[in-house]
Amino acid sequence: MDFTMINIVIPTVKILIVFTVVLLSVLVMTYAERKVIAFMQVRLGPMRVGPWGLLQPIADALKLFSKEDIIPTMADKWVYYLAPTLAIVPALLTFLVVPFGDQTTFFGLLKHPTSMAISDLNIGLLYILAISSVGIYGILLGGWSSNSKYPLLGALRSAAQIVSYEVPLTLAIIGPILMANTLSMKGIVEAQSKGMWFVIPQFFAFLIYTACAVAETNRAPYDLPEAEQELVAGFHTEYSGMKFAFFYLAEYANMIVVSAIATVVFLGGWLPVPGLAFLHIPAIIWFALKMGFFLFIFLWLRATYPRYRYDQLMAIGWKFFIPVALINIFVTALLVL
Amino acid sequence: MTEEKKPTTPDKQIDALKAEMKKDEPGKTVSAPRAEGTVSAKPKPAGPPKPIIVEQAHDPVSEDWQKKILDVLGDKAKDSYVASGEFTIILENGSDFPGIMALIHENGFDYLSDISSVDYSKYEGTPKHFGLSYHLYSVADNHRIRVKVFLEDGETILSIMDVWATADFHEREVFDLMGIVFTGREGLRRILLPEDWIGHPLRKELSKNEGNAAYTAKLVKKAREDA
Amino acid sequence: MKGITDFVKAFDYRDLIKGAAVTLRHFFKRNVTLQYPKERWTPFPRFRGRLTLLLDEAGEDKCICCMACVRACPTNVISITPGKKEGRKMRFPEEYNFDMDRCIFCGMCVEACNFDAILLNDEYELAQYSRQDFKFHREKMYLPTPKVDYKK
Amino acid sequence: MFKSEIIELNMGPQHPSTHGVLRLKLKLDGETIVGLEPEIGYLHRGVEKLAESFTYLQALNLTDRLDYVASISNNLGYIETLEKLGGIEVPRKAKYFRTLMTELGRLSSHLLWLATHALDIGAMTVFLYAFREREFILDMFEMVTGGRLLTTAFRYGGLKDDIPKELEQKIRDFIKIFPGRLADYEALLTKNRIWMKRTKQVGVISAEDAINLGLSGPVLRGSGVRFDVRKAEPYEAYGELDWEMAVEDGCDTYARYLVRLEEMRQSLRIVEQALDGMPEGEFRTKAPKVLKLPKGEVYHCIEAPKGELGYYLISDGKGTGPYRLKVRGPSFVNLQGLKPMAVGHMVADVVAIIGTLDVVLGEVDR
Repeated sequence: MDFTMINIVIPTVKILIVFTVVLLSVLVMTYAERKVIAFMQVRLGPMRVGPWGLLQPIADALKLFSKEDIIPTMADKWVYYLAPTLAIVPALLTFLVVPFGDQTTFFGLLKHPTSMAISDLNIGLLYILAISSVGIYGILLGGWSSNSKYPLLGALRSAAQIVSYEVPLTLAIIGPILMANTLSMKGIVEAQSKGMWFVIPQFFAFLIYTACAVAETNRAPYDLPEAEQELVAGFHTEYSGMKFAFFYLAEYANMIVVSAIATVVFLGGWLPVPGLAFLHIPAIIWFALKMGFFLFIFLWLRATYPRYRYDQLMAIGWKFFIPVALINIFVTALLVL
Repeated sequence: MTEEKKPTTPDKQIDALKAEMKKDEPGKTVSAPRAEGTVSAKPKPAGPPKPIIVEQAHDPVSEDWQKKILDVLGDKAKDSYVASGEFTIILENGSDFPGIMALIHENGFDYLSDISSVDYSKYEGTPKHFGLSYHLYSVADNHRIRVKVFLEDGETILSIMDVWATADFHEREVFDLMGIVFTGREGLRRILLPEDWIGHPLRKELSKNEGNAAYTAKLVKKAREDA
Repeated sequence: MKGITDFVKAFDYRDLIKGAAVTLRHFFKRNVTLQYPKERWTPFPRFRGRLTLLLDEAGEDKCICCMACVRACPTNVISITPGKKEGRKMRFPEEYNFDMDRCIFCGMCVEACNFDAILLNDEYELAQYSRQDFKFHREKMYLPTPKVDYKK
Repeated sequence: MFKSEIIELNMGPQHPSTHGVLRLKLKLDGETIVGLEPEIGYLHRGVEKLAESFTYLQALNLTDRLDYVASISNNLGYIETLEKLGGIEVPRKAKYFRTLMTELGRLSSHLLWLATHALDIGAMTVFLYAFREREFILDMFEMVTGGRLLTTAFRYGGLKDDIPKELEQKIRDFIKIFPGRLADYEALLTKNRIWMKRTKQVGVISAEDAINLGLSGPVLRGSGVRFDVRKAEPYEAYGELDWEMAVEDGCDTYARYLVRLEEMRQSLRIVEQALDGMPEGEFRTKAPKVLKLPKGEVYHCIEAPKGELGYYLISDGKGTGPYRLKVRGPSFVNLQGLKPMAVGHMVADVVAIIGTLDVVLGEVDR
């Protein structure tokens, strides 16, 4: 491994690009969420700031920046400060291994083709699963350190929920891993380029993954930790200003992460839709489209379904998703062998 | 825990507060605030010296089910009549009052619609200060009945919460707004007004703003003491 | 056994798909909201807005100070000072004061008026910046309320 | 080694799902409710005391503000009470039109209930769909009475004004579109597995307990008790129209949900029939402008959207206003059902149960 200039510059540039894009897409996501849900509810959504309310996310961001930073008197101050950071850092770290496209030279800009991922770890999936589990500490500590009852209940729910849904989520991914025979994100996409996308042979795994992904990101219909009708705002009830924005950001970043994983593992990553390859759409656009579709499902679910109750959620996780995921692994293993 | 409150005390409190307020602000009275500086409507001309009062017609008890319930009650029912199609039985307040109500309950009237209290002190031709009306309904037979009890000021009455669980809120409301004390039950405390409210606002001796003014005065006094 | 049938039945996603179809269909439907300060809503003729004094063809007050509206008002927001005017047999309202901050827009005054002299008009943007602006005197009550210019 | 502690949680008066200023003192063991105490009175305006200083007609304004989402029903109950004591006749046209308006009021109230109940359980889209239809009904109210929420709709002896001409077309439009919209709500909720899980076997109350607690309206009928004032003591035109009472045996939140949905369908039927059979003629009998009632007392109740709404009116025969007006608000009594329904369930169920009781704090506190 030679430490030439290019080996430092390229990853740095990539990191900057990815983080900018991710943070921008979070902004876009907040706008898209409000618009999509509004349209499903025969409303218009934000319309005032900018044409069609396009500048609304920026206005929101500015508002959150300029808001007073309130700390409850009885809060555990250091933990209270730490929690939003703990929530957002793992969410952003996971983007390290997401391949947004095939190897590219950026239109001949570079001599050697480079990967569209910041780093192409050979245990990419494992890395994501490991890192994203850390994010829960942010929620847990945030809820606990507020020293308030509603956040505490929210944090308890969140902990239970994420612990129990991590298991079926991981189990759901094992099927595709078995079929691809690799843990590398790139390898999984390449495995799909030969055959069909894994969403078809692993359809049940895909369904379980979708459900668990929604639960992992605390989104409706599994948004118990922040169920506003029950717990006001759940774990971040006491947070305000930028610290609140961090939680908000983390939630959306997590949504993008799980969509990226779904795209890579089940929807063929940057591969074009079979039969549409002649269009010569760049790989990254395909990736974005697929991610967009998955994110749309998130919003669609939120607009449609009521919320589960805490105990029911656990029951479904343990009694339904885990058995189905296990059966799926079993069947897949048999077929692969 | 039964809260024993003497209903006369709050009124004395009010009088004391009224006197105190008059001392504090001699210019102001406790009457309703009016738009200042404007000429309002002329006071209503006093009615003719002896207004003709039309009475609601009282019919005799005629229907079978009404007679049946009267038979069951026997001489416990002091009086009974039908007015505007509504059957009313008047009972005496006493230690067997919940028992009589349970008897009525057993005879089909299983649904307690409402308990209302009336301050009859400015009403002509009523025997006592307060009236309590229990509106009962029979879900199976679709009959309604009103049971009335008259009480003197300061007289307590036994609770019927054991007969109808719904009486809880109703009795608390009557206690809160009219100051009639129900004994033989738990948790008789104010329901709509603050715990430290003075007086019972539905009593006729209080004008519509007096209770409020007294309470505000109390809060102001407390705030001044704190400061 | 029941557990297993329930387990299998859980794969019947028809109930969820049906709901999702409804929201998706609405996604492509026209929305129904009104973009309020830009688009405005026209009240129906019977709308109960601000109290207005009416004039007859000669430009005279129709009100003859019978005080029916004052008596009918449940919140005592109207007060009238009757006056005499030359060339007019009836009394006329020298002062007709109306405290809109206490008005409940019930329409009892209009109902009580036997001379069609008052009306609850169709104004619904009645917010003001100063409490004093809610006190209406006779001169202000003929005109429409000055519109507050809403900035975006 | 482990020490468990009961958490006391204060839900309300400012809380997203207490439907107003209801305060609940919850005692929690984990997330399970072990104790519950409703605290009310935050919206107490002294309606009953105020009524004593008003004339009979002025007091009508107070009834608007009881159950402010169904003020038409409150108006009707009060006006009928006056008519009962005064022996005032009402023309048939007014009776039909009152029935029609009251049923529209019931629809709008039930739509608001559906909206908030679904929102409480997390289905937020139904909220906006239901509000869209409710807006349609409020437009009709505005056409007729000039008010959207606080209608002050009827007068003793009939109606305030004649029926506006454009109203019929508007109602016909509504009758045409509403069944489709109702099907949308049902598609989103009725068979939805999450909805069923959240509402079935939640807030169970037996028929016996429900009667003993004095519950009324859809809450009582959801427990299988066949009691609807419109059937039991038909007032206005209900006796002449063809409709069914909605009853379910489930005793739980889901049953009450079904009852209310069925009631909406029946209300639509009543509206259609009342519109078709609307008689010609006078809309108001000659009644004095200042009403004086004979000395006496009367208790009259109607079936408001929330349950049995009763007015106990006492007149001393001298004044032009009530000597005493007691309001039996169905929400006030139904709120007593909250404790027996909720204890033993979880926090999320309390929210569902408040929704299913459909309390309006304006009526609870009066």
